[in-house]
Amino acid sequence: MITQLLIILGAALILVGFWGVLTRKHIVKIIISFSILDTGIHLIMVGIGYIKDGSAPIIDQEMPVSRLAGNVVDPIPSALVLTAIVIGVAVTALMLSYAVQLYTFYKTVSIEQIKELKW
Amino acid sequence: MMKDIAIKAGYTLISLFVITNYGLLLGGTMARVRAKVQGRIGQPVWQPYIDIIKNNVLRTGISHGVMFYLGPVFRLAGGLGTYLFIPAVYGSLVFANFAFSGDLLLVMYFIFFGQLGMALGAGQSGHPYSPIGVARGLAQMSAFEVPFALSVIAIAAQYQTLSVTEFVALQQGGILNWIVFTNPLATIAAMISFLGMSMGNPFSIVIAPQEIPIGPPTEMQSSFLGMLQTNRAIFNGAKLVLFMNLYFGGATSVLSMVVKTFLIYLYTVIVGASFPRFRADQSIRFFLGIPTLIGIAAVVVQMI
Amino acid sequence: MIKRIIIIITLIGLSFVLLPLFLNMEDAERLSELSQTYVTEGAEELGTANLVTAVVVSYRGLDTLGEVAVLFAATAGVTLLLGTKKKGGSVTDLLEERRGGSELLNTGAALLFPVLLLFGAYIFVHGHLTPGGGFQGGVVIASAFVLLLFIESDREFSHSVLHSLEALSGAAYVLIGLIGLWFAAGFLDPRFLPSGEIGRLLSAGAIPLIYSLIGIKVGSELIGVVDSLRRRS
Amino acid sequence: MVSPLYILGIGLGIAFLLPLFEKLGKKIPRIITLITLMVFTLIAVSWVVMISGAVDKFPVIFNTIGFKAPFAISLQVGLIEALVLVMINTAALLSGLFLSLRKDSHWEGKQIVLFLTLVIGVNGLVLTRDLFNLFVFLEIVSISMYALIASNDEKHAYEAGFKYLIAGSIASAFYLIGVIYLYRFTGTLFIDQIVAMDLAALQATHPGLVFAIALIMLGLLIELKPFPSNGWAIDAYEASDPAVSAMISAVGASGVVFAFYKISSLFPPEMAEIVVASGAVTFVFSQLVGLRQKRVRRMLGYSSVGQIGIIVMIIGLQRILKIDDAQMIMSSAIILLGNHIFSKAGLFWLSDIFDQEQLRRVRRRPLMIVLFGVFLGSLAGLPPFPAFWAKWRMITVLAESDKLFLIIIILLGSLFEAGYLFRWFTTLLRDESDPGDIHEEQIPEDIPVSSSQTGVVSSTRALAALAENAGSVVEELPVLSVEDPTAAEKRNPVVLAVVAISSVIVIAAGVLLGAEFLRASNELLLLIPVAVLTAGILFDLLHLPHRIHLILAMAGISFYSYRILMGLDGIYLVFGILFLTGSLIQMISLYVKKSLHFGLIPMITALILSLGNLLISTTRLGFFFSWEMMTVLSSLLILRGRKASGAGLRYLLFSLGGAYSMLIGLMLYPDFSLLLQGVRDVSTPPVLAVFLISIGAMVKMGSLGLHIWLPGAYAEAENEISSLLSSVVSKAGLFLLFVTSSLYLIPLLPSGNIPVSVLLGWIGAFTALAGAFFALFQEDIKYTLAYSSMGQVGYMLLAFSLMTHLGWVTSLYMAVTHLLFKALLFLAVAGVLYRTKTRMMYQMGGLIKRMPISFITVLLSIIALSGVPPLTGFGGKWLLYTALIEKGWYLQAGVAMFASAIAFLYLFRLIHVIFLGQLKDEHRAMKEAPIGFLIPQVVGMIVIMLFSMYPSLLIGPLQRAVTPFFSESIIWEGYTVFSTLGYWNGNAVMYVTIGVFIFPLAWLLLMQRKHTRMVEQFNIVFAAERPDRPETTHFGYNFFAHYRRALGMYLTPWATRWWTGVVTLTDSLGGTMRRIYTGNGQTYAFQIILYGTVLLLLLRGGF
Repeated sequence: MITQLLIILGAALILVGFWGVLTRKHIVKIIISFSILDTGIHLIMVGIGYIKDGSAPIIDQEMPVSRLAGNVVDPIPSALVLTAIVIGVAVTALMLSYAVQLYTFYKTVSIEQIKELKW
Repeated sequence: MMKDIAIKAGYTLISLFVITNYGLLLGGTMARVRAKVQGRIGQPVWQPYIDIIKNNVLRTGISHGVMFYLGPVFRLAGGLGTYLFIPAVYGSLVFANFAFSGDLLLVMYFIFFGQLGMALGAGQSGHPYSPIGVARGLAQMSAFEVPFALSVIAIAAQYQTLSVTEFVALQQGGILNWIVFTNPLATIAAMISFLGMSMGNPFSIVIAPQEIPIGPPTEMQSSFLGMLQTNRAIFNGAKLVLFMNLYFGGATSVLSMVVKTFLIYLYTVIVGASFPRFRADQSIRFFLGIPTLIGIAAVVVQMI
Repeated sequence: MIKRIIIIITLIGLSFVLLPLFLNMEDAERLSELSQTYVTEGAEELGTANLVTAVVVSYRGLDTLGEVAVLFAATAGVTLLLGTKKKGGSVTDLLEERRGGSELLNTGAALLFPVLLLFGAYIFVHGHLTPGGGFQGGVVIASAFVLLLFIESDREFSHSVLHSLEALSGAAYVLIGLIGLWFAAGFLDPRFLPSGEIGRLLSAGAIPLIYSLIGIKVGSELIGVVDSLRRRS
Repeated sequence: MVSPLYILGIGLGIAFLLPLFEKLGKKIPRIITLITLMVFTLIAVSWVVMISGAVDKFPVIFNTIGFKAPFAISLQVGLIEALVLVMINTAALLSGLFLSLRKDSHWEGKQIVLFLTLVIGVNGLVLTRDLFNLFVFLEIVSISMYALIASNDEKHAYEAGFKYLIAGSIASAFYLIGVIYLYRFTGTLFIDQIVAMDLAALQATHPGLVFAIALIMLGLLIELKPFPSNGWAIDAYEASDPAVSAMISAVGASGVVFAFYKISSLFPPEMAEIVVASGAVTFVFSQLVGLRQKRVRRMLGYSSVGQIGIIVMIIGLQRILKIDDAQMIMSSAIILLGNHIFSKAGLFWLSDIFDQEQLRRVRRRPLMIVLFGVFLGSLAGLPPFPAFWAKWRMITVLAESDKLFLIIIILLGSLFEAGYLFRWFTTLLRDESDPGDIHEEQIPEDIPVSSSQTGVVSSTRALAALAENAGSVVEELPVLSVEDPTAAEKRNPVVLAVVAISSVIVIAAGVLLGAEFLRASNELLLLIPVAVLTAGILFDLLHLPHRIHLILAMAGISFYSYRILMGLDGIYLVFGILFLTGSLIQMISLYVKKSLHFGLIPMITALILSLGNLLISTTRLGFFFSWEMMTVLSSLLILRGRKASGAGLRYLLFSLGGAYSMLIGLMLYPDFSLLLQGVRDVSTPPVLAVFLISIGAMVKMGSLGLHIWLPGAYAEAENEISSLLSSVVSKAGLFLLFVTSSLYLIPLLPSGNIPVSVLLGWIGAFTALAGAFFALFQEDIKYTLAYSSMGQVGYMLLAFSLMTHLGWVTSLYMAVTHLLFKALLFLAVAGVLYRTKTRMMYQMGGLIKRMPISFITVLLSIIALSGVPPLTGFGGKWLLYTALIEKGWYLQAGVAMFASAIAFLYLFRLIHVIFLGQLKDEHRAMKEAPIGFLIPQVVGMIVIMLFSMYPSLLIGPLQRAVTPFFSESIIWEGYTVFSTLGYWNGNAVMYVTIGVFIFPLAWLLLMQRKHTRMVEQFNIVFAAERPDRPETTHFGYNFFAHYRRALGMYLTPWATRWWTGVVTLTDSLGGTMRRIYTGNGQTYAFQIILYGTVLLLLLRGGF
């Protein structure tokens, strides 16, 4: 149930992200769309790691080692999503830097006016 | 061995002597015939002899260089050679000439030899009219070669031979065995191209007197011109003999040769007297038109 | 307009094709074989309370090293793009004069700065016990410095300190990995240090050390990124 | 073995520390990085050595943390990984060297850091076996590339980088979604574990599985720039620093390719087919679009994309084919990858050097020409470079699997690629005065009339006009004259040395592969031309004196010929003498040249040896290799001509097209052996194969319709080269026909009984006619001779296709005699051109007095060529007509006779216009041709006279060579040869001719012994006036005007028009195609998503 919910939500965000990437003209908006897209993917990843009625895979008093199996969510997708988020941040940072540089050279933020290279 | 060669040389000289005199007389006669057709009296029959002698005894000769000097020699050699590779009279030892050296193809290609030499000699004269005449002559020649070649191919295919002697042999035994009757299409094609070959009207553009005085031989004089005139007689004779051999059953005696060749020549003169002159491009188009089609038809008939 | 319709059709097509991925995905009943092993044996093998950390730092330690490298490369890229000597001219020329922070912001930021630093350090030091870790801690630390920039946008950070921190922590991380290769079972194996008792701060072998180094590295790198973006604008 | 973790670990550690090292000194990071890269390379080399030395050659697995996969991430080093890493790391090392050694190098700071992370990321991509880890490394690579693109701080670089980022991010998104779902469905991320699973069964429970895999595939595929969603990548290649482009193309792309190969083991067959299609489409369309490209870097971008496309195609194929074939074809992919890495990097570097030195042409920079040649040749897949062998293997495998369509795609794409790459090459080599693509004679606008002054002026003007209109100038660089004084200062030999290393790698790899491929069939000897070429080029680079080099070369060829000819007999021997002895004699004339002519002797030598190799190659590979070598070398030789850029390119393209056509034909008919077997073979080959093979031969012979490369190539090449090409090399086509003769008796139409040879015969006849007619109307002497050769080779084709004893004897006879006459004619004309400095015949005239020996040579050769008795040419004509009539080909005989009459016309014109008529003022002081030209002429004339007197000397051996294949058709009696139709006695004809010649000559001498007077030049009867200028008196221009009037309208060059149409169509197709590259990053993003959607839809359709 929760997996399905998260996946639908994630898929919706992915579509919104793609829509933004394909239709927004403002470079920064496109970058934001990519962030939305990433978020959607991350949601799906988290959703896939969910185990029915599972809690965080951390050992403490309530969750001793013996109870772990069957009661915690999958730690692998969590680990993956962590990496994915960082990578997403890195790419966003680079995109923003590009946006700054493009603005200084082309004096515009519209992607439609940045097309001197073609054919 | 030596004796054989001596005898052969003797025969050759006889053969050449006969054809030279015959050629000269024929030329003189035809000039007279042409004059009669045009309502003139014309020159004496022996006028060619006079011309040759006169040219040869002229005191000064002008040469433009080695090739100019050799041009008439080439030309005469070409004429002599062409004649010598054709058997003039079937069955005659004296007039068999050097036909054993090669077949019809040799004769056809040896004709080029004299023309090339003459053209080279004319070229070295430096006179622009000479090469103009040569260019016209060559162009016209390449055109009339087509129907002639097709005709030869047709008869070669028909008789499965290329040997001139063989052709004559196969036509013996009655007038209906002549190729003119067994293969009229080929004969027609060949006879039309013969008009071009003999360079009379309507194919006289090569030497068109009004435009380029006399064409290739413009600069020729004295002995050079004399040799060319000698050659004209011999070469004419050779061509006539060739056509007679190929299409009209050849000749078994000197007399029949004289009669047949005279008639063939008369044909060209009559045609020449009746038609005006073609321009070079017109004659090219003419030869590559109907005569070529006739030639092709002759060949196709053999293929079926 | 036609363009939009085509885009819509394409996206509908894409969703349609991928429907098998999006629909009928029920919650999983049990862990995959692999995670089952991690969950049941991870604590024992590595001594971490936070099993996600066990996966992140150890089992998939190469990913994390790569991740650090990605961030490192991105920082280098940002610096390269927004470095000082550039042909394009400054964005500042094109913008209006910027005003300084308000009183409220200044006071609040000054108050929060040390707290944030401490919090960040706490997060990465306790990465093997509680949710969080080097990346999260690093981000918190970096946000403390962003606050400083809010107050005074012309503030200069010491580049040599940042660079040295970044470089040395990174190198130390790799060194720890190699120590694992030489003295323990394999590259990035944290078990060359005693794994201790689960739940203690000093447990889980070299994992807290690794996470601290990552925290410092990520923190300094993110500061660098923000600094570069700020200088350019 | 050294653990690969050292590469990743130490590499990253050093990368992290580089900013600190920089504080120690600006150059320190460079040095450290270069050392690191060297260590990487050495590690990879050690792997290759150890694995290939091991018995089992199994890959070695390295685990992290101490857990086995899947519990921890593992790395795998197998032979293939090790090889790929050796190539990638070497390329990276060279790149690093290039970046640090080039003029005004700014390679420092973050650029080095990113460079290093890029290399480490690629290493990781190649090594890791974990899907998510792959993603991480992919991101390291991508981010490093995104940043590096911007390193040259140019407006366009930022634009391109941003587009690249957008595209890369979308690809990453696809990949990430795919990975997480694959984890969900399989419970693991370890590739080998997933491969081991029963994916089909899993598919049943998880219908999304295939789409998860597809998304992973798509993520990587997009990174590999499939057509048409690759505009962003091409922008990046164009806009970034060339050295960075080199890295992206050589290192980055290779890593992703390998990753793609790694995940390809997950693909179900349907997906593999889609991958194949995607790769094929990318390959062929990128090359098509590249045709239209004029900006060099962008063009290289298209080429890169195309090259990667073909590798993607192979990766898809290896999933479909049988396991053995899959391995075979995969090895070719690795070779292609290596070839691409080093050549493409080399070209990007060269283009950078080009910019740095502000060059426009490289005609005077031998080393650069060599480097360009090597890289372009290897990219285009020419022998002996690695790609040639790879493509051969690939095509062999494809042929065995009946994938003809793919073969055609590959060859078509290769042809396009060769087209634009070599267009670039020819543009670079072009002389300033070269007007570009010309294939017809260029007659000066107005004929110089009053003085030589106006003539010069007018022709310069005409050339200028031509140059203006001439086709495309590839690189739009500022015009600089070659003699730029600062040019020397800008040179940087060290950098060039780095590039040279790359080329050495390519050559060495090619030769080693060649040895490997040819060893199987014991044909290692075929590599001799490559060795000779390499050694010769080195000699030239070291300035070995021309004449010493020539003598060495000739000695070498003689030795080779001796060895080869000893082992040959029959028709092979005839061609051996034709190819080897014929060429050797013509090489004598090279002695006239004094100074060094770069590349001339090595290339001629290699060409001759390749021709010889055709005779001894026993396998298709050997034959095709030698054939291609011959083609490439001849086109390079043509390119040496001052205005030959267009002609050389045209020659190359036509020859390559012909060679490819032949190749497809051979592949279509696998049972066929390339051994001369006569016409006895009765097995029926596919008609298409026969056509394709014969097209290959006819292109080389310049048969009608395929001849349009011929006039330009023969005319614009240097005289010695023209002579060699037209008299010797064109016979290679004839040789191919003889070798494949058993094919041509199959019926033309499935139901009919007319054999293919009839068609060939007609083509031959009309080639002879057309060649003669074209020659008739040329003013340029070399064009006349070129068309003449075309016509003559047409006769040989006609005679060959008779498929009778006499026909073959005729064909060989004409081949030998044509060699004699044409070589003589070209040599004599070369002498004339050497002296007169013009090629227009009407500008000569009267030269007989200045160059008598040349005149005699020309006279003799035209008598022989036109077939006038008594010389030996008549023999050819006699044999030809006899053979034709015997066979019943009457109409063909008619056409041949017409052609020979026309030939007589242009030959007369040739000798007349040059040697007779009026001597021009500027030629009055001219001398006879140099002795080096005359010696071979005299030798040739003696040989001609000998063969004319004793035809049996030549016909006899030829007859015996042909006899094994047919029953005898001619017999000899003394000197007379008898056919069933007629007879010919060459000896008697000669004597009679001499006799009838001497008789009148004697007469003339006798008559004129006293009173012959030589007169001056203008003493002619010309309307009683003395004409004032030789130009107006010399009748030479438009000599056969009446022929043009009579038949001109039938002589429109329809073949040229047709080919021009084909070229224009292809070109405009490419032009239309490239409109999809709008330059808008958003459009590119849309194209990617659309591309993905379409592929996924196709896949869904497959399920």
